[in-house]
Amino acid sequence: MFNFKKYRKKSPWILHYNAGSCNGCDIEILAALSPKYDLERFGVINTGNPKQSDIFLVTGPVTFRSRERLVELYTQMPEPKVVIALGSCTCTGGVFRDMYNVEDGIDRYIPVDVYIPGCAASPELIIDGIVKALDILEQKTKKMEKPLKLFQDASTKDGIINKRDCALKVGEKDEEN
Amino acid sequence: MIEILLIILAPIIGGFIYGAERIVRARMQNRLGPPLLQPFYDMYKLMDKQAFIINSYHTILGIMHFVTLWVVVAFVIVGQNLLYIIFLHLLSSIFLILAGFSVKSIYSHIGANRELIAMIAYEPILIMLAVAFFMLNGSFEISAIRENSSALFSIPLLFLAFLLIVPIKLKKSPFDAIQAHQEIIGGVEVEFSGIFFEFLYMAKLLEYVFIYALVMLFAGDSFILALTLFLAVFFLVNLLDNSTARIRIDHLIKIVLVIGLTLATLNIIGLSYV
Amino acid sequence: MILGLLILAPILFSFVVFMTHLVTRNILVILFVIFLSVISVFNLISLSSVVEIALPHYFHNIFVFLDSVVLIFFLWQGIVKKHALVIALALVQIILYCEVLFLVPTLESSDILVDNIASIMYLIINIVGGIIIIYALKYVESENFSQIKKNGFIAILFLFLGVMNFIVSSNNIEIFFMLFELTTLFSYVLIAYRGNAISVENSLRALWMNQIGGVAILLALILSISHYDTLYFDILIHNRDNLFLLPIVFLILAAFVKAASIPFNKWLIGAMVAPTPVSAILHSATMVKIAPFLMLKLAPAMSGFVSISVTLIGTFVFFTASLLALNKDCFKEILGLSTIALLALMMALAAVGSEQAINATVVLIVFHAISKALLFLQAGILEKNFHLKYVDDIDGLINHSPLTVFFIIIGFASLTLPPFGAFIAKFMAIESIAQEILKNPLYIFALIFITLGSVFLTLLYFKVVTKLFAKNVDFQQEHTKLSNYYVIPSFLLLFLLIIGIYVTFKMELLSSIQIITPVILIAVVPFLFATLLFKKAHRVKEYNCGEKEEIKLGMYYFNVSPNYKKAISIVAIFGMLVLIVGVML
Amino acid sequence: MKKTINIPLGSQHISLLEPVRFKFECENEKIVGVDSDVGFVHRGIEKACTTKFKYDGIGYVVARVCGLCAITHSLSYTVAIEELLNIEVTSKAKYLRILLLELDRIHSHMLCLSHTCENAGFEAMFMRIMGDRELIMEIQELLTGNRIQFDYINIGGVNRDINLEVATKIVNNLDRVKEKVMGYVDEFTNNWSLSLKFKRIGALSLDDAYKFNAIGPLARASGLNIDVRNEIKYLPYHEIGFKMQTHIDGDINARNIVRLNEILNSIEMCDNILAGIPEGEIQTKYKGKPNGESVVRFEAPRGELMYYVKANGTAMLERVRIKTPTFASIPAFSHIFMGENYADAPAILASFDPCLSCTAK
Repeated sequence: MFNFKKYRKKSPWILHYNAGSCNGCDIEILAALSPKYDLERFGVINTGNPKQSDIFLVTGPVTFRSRERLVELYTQMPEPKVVIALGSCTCTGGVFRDMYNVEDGIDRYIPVDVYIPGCAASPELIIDGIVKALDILEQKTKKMEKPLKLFQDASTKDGIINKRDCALKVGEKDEEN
Repeated sequence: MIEILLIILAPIIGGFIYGAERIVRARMQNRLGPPLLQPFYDMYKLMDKQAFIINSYHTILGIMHFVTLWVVVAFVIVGQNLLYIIFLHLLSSIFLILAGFSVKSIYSHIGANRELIAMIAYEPILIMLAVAFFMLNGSFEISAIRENSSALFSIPLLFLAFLLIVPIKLKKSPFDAIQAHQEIIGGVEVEFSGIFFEFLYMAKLLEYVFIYALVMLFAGDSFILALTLFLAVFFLVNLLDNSTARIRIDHLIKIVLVIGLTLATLNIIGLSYV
Repeated sequence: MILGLLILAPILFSFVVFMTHLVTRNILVILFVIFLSVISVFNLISLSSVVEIALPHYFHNIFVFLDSVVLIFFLWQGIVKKHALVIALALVQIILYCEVLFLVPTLESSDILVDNIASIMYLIINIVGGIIIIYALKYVESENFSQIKKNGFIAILFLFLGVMNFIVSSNNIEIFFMLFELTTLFSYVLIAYRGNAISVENSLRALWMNQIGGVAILLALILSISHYDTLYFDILIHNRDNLFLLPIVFLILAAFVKAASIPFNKWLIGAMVAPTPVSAILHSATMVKIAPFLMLKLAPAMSGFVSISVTLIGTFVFFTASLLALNKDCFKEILGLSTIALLALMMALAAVGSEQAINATVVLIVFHAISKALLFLQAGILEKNFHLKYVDDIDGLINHSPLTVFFIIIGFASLTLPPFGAFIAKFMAIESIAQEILKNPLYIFALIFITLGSVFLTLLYFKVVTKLFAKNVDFQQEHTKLSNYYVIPSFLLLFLLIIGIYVTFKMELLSSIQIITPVILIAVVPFLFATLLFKKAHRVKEYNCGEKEEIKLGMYYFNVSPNYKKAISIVAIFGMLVLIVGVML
Repeated sequence: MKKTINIPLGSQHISLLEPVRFKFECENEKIVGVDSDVGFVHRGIEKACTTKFKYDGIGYVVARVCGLCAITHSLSYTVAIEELLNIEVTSKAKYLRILLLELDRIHSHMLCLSHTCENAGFEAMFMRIMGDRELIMEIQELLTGNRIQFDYINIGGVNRDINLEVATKIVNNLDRVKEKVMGYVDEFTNNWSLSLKFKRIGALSLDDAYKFNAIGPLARASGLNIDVRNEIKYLPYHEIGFKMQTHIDGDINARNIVRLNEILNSIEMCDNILAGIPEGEIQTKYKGKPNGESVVRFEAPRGELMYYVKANGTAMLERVRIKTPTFASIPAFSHIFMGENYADAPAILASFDPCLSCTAK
């Protein structure tokens, strides 16, 4: 029978979400779409619509208010999907690590497949990361990947939210029910 | 036999047109662009995606849009009644519009609304086109139109009016407010995903076939003229797409109705005196 | 014989209905309706040639008496309600009528003439009207009337059927005038049935506007007697003198008034305050059909100038009425204005006069009656069961009553889309006008008006559908149960639509594949709804920019400024003046 | 009896680079009410500046407030600290700082123009400007070592010297950019579809610009001639040919034209700097800890940027207050959207060139 899997890597459609970045990486994504780098030759379209996207390109260290949107968008994307953390602060929190309104990287909330470092990540790096993501996309199954748990019990300690204690998995809760 | 083959292959022909168009557009923008087979890669990929739906009405109406459009294309290829085909095409648009309204999504609603409004602009001109062909050939049958010699020189103004609506149907700048990606994220198609979006994607390809088949009708029985017209319109539309911004839906209506209807009326009055 | 039954039976029924009690009344009404429908079908089947009957002379005396009573009643109402226009027009009519009585024409013909068109009209009047009466049984129960008034309501509807049956078979203009006045009387009474201030005001408006039609008929009568020496339609039409078409033009004017064409559109919109069965039976399905019927009668007499100017006026009204309907938001008013538009289209087509155009008119008359009746019934259901009058409020009706939504969508679709009859009529209309353009380039404007108007109507209908559809993803609630008296008439009308498709298929108005394909396409949708539920697919929320809160969905408005409205009326009046003056010259 | 539609724009939307939420209350598509929410990007940088970082590192932290005006942020902070420490920067360092500031302005304006075109549905123009913008990015990379977030400025001077080879490359590229920008001016004034999309759309009158305290290109497009570059003394703008660019229309087109003219003016200034760059050190040595308060204003690509720094003689600062240009334009935003068509909203928004990561910090 026809093997559809190998066509996945030929048409990756991108959803870009800025979860509190400084714009540096976002404009580099635009630059990567521009004639000099031309991401479209890999079949990339910037759809802006989670329901039709394969690659979730997240920039920024995830601020307190953007995390719900992040998870909402992630869950609206159909499988198979790949998440790319774009930029140092997206991977680890970078310079924003441990600031009071910042959640130190997206891998606390959603499973990340490719980390692209750099502040700001240059278009070459972005292309490199996306090409790497394509290989991962080919291997993915259509099984639902649940986002990791986040903001359920936002217990506060000294006015600052203690984030690490309340990171559970959403999936566990679902299985109980 | 060849007609049946053409009908079955219609989405594939549309795919090639769309793929070529993406390359041409990229080259016009000084880029390399995707490969020619890109639309097919997209289609294969969409088949492999997980199925997400909002509600079953929405999905079924989207599929019906595709099916009806395929029937329309089949009728064009077989050579049915042109006026009838235009109304059947309206039916397929209506399915899409109902799909847009069947979800509680604001962008979907705006897209469907704009589609409805754009209908004011293109429907009269399509009907006038059919009437003009009727006056020339004494019949609405496409097969009769194809047998006669080229109508292009009898209805040049109507051809221009028809050119105005090509960008509307193909969702090209400046008349692509229906599907404005930067405003309403594709309009009606926003809530479709996975294999169900593929139906809309293929419907778009069929729309290409439908519109370019209508363009080729102007050539009558001359195959060379048909090919020339196809290529000319193809490049013209892409050139226009790459040199204009998207104009608002109210400007669209005004421009297309005023210019298009005037041209069409003048042409038909001219025809009735000849 | 059949004819006598058709006319007299409803009058008898109305007395019976008036007398009986609730349960027996309902059963009787259903039986009567079945009886009338069977007779009308039988009439169509058995009719081999045109039936002509001359009525004995004493009938005329009864008619004259009835007519005088009606006219005096109008005058009296005008005096009681202190409405100057009603009084004036009633007086003018009385004077003109006296003059008519003094004139004695010599050329005689039969008083009653039943041809194919009349038989088709019987079908519409009795079957569609009958279904609406069944529906009215339940509807009127939920009104705040006394029992007598409720019975009276049904009785008047039956009387009305009798009058309608008579009017389509009359060949005598004098009788036609009497019946025309009677329909005016019934619509006056029924619009005012609720008895509140708005009803009375609107009923008076309907009265004086319809009286203009009466005046026009009387003028036509006088001119016809003085010039052609006859008061019979067939003689008038066959002996027409191309230099003197004034009586015909006045009859056309009466038709325009009855069809509530712009600028006389106010009365039909005002009539929407009446109980919904009244709107359905009088103002959409049957009574206003007198206008295109009259046009069909006069069609052979029209040619050249009259034909083209009536076509242009008709198509112009079609276009403008559909434009005006766009900025209405009351469901019944939208239906009313689209009725005006389609009636104007029918009259325009009848005026074109080619065989295809006449066929298109008849098809349009039949299917418009069925579709509009269906839609009005749904309007009544919306009003009674869901307390909805405005399109704005029918948000997400599919959650509550998918059946009503289905009927509304079918109703609207049957007015625009293939394979339904109204579509076929429109298709034939464009085809026949395309043929006329070859002869006279002025018809191009008729074509533009028709295309634009039909697009506007499509826009209008699907603008309404906008609001019905939006279904919540996770809405769980029982559907509202509808009364059988509401559902069964709707299903009967749907059945009629399907029969209609079958008949058009048989008559080969379009080739078989052209009818079968859309039937399959449209029929497959409900089937898919029922079977495919996509159990395996994941349900997700709508895309809302990553936000979770609810969004507010409104609808589009299309504003037509008052200046345009004035301009439209002026153009329409000017068109009619041109028609009259042009004929006089 | 009219019901309105709520059209959301954001927080995630394809026409937005940054999360911001607009809720438009629309009649048909005409906007009659605007509700905006800009706080999605708040990271707490001001707080972190006083708790996590020492004063000499903050210059690199505040650069991450915003990637587009990073250089202005770090420059403003550095100048504020230099005032507290009484450091006199060499004139070569000053010239290099201006050079980078203006290069940054050029690429930021070009980005804004291209994004406006993209949101107006003009993909080809977006590609064209983005393609030409690479020329500027190239010389920025050559000069500083990074395309964005250069971290070029440190306390006491700049981090890298310029050599002749780089200078000639810059001059060459700037010449090419100048030619291209001339082409854009032609396109923006003559393309009929752009004029339908931009002219008389999103207009801000002079009075409203006063009333809503508009700054930057937004104010200058309405005819309000405010530009911090005209007023400040620490950088020698008056020596290198700064000219104020204003326009009277106040619509999107006016803002585009102002930006294009500013690009041309910046190119001219850069050429002048490179022609007359003085010899000398790029770095001044300094000692001690900052103490006291200082306020510094600079003209970021989007308007006036103000830094207030309060130090108490230790390595940790007591307060860093950033007042960003977009913050000042938000009232004008909401006003301009009123009465416009939703179809124009993305283009209007892009024409403000909002920087929300600046605003929320």
